[in-house]
Amino acid sequence: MGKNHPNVDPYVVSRVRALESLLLEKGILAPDAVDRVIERYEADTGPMVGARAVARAWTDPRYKRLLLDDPRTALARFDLDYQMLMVVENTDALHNLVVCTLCSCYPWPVLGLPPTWYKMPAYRSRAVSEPRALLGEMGLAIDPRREIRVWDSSAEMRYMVLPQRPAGTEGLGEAELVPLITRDALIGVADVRPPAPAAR
Amino acid sequence: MGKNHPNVDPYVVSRVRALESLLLEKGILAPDAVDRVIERYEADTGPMVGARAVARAWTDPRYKRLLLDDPRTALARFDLDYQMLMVVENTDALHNLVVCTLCSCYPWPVLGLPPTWYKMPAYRSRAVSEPRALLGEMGLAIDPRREIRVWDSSAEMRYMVLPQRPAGTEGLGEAELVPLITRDALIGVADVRPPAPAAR
Amino acid sequence: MDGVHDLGGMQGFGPVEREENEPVFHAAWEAAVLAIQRAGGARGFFNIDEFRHGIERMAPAHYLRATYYEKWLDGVTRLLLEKGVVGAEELAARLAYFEQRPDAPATEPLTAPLPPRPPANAKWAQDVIRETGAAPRFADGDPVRTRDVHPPGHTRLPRYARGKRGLIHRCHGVHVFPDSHAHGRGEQPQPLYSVRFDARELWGESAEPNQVVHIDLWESYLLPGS
Amino acid sequence: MDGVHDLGGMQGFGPVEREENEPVFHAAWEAAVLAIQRAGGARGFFNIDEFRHGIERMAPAHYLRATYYEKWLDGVTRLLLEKGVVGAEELAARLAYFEQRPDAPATEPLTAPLPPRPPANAKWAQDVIRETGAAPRFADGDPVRTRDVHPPGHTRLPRYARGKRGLIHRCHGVHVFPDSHAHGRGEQPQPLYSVRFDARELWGESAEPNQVVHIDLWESYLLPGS
Repeated sequence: MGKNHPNVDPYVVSRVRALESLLLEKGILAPDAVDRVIERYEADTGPMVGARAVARAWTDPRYKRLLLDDPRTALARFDLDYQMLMVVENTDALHNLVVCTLCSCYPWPVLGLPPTWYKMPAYRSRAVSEPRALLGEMGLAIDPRREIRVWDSSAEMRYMVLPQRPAGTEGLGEAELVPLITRDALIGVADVRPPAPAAR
Repeated sequence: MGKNHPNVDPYVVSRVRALESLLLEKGILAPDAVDRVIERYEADTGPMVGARAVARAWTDPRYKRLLLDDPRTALARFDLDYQMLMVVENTDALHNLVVCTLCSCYPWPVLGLPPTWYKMPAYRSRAVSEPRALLGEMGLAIDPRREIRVWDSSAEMRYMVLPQRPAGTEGLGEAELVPLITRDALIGVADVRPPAPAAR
Repeated sequence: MDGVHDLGGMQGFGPVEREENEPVFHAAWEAAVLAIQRAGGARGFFNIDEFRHGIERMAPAHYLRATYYEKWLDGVTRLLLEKGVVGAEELAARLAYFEQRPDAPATEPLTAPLPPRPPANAKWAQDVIRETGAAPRFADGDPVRTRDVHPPGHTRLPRYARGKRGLIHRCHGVHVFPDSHAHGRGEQPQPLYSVRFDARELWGESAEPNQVVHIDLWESYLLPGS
Repeated sequence: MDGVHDLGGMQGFGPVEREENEPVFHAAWEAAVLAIQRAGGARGFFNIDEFRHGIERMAPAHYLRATYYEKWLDGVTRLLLEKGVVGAEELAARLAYFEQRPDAPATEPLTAPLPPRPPANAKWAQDVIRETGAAPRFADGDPVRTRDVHPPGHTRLPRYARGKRGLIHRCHGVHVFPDSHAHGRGEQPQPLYSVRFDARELWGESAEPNQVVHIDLWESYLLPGS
């Protein structure tokens, strides 16, 4: 358990198990439902669809246009039917950041489960009111001349950032780019870094 | 401990004692300071100055005028020098209610220590936004034609309500009225009730 | 409701704390809570707006210190009790059972064979767009002003964006209205807009320079601006 | 600061719970906290505005679940550490001492005779009026509008009353300004007014009928209204 979990109620496990047991008994919860959830999110360790779409957008200008203009069709190329996504592009003049101040809305189908910090009060409170200070603390200094555009996910629309392709990756293909593209970059709290030079 | 004290940290007593001990050692806290606080508020069980002032105002129209117009001079009659008090009068057209939404400001010199409910979030949050519903729950129905005037003690000014004298007390003198005048009535969450008929 | 869940702009929560090598789930009970939430929603016992409002109704101090899945557990339990899907007495009895047997699996108290499960709708939470043909009142670029309201129930107009001037960025189509849908008052679908606010409008002189916030807002939250 | 202490109008805290036959103090430690707070203030280690802001800086979830005197203890301890009156190490050592000896009186670890105490000012918390001769900008009955601000530090302009129209009820004289005084930026005294707000201005359509709220507001919180 990390620092964000300081106060887990000691009875929480019993409470979960009691509810789980009753819902199994009533035929509401499938016997394999918990295992399937774990399998879906823990065992499925392939790259996020979000990273794969960004890598393709970086290497294919027509796909980039499609991803920005019609993300549903663009995501269908990765066998994902997801109607609610909007993709917002970082540029030299603009940095995008995604938050949900009212709860913890997050584009699960393209990014997986949200990290704990995304769901905690510190991030949710500060992202809309002092994003520059917040990003600085998180290690991302934004040039004062760049606009910061915060997307507060207050409805069912979900947002994913299309980060800037870093210098030094000109020779890389789509498959080599995918592992560089982190979840944090797709939320907007990090840039994508070029690969570290290989040890010789 | 009442319901308002569900979560006292088990280490709180040690923390108090540690600080107390250091401040005694440094000559900041007087050795008898804690006893004097207890004596001041626990042992001094005479009627509140606030109740005495209200009883006098009910029986002496000139004193009532003074209490409303120049409360400092009016309180000096009870050997209290208190510059910060404002007295607000209930009438058939108006009911006054006192709260401090930002902390728990309260007119200690005239009312003693505030009750726990006055300091808790439920009262502080609702008194300004739904006082009629709140007072109803607390057992005080306010006629819809009466204005409710809430005083949020956001500065060092303090507020005390001058309640209406209840019917059935016409024959009572100042000294008999004092015990009828409750702290709750001086905050504005209760009316003053006439004395119960004596058992015969 | 003006509750502690409405965190935008609130101060005093300190720095963001990132967990190094955070696992997908910190413990199996977290995955169980997720599975329970999905089962309850997919079988129609609550909709996504009732679910969110169920969490908002947590005791405020508990909301702020609870972890994510503790919040979900609290909200889902509240809803399943309110909807009569589980009873308070049977839940208390089952809780006592597991408190006495901390290592027992969830299936241990079950004796009868499991009943068949009713059909489920896996897309329950995303099914919000309604092609009603309603014409949006506002066009891209229109100035608007948000209503300055304090509704006692569920709303998706954050407190920090009430009574504020913005510009319509785009219309997302016609969406189910959470403020009614969370309270059994129907879907009442209406146009949903992305509205752009300058940070100075939201935060006054405390605003950082060169910042905007986009918020997705339903048409009835908005008045024509100027 | 827009913190959880700013409770006016917040929802979700449930009914007021009155304690039957509430004692003056629930335990002796409550009285000790009160005595410590008074001693620290009377000897000038903090002023009343620093004291309030010390409490506002508590962890929000702790603020909401702590009792009154726990809040005071937390705030006073923070200030005495910040001001260097007590050291973090000596406090930790003394805390360890008493955790191991739960029945020991506070005087037990003291060995040397107590030093003389510096003079104290028992009126420290009420001494706020400054006869500067400043002429109030507003007269009784003047319409005003509160500033729509989100200051990061201490303020006594509650969030529910920002950007709102009201009428000057009366001027209370010239008072020390908490927003500067809480932060070591001096007293900056200015006129203080009782300002009357109609509940509909504060709460919109959720307002109860026939209600007003009076709030005491410093002149720099106010703009001329219309």
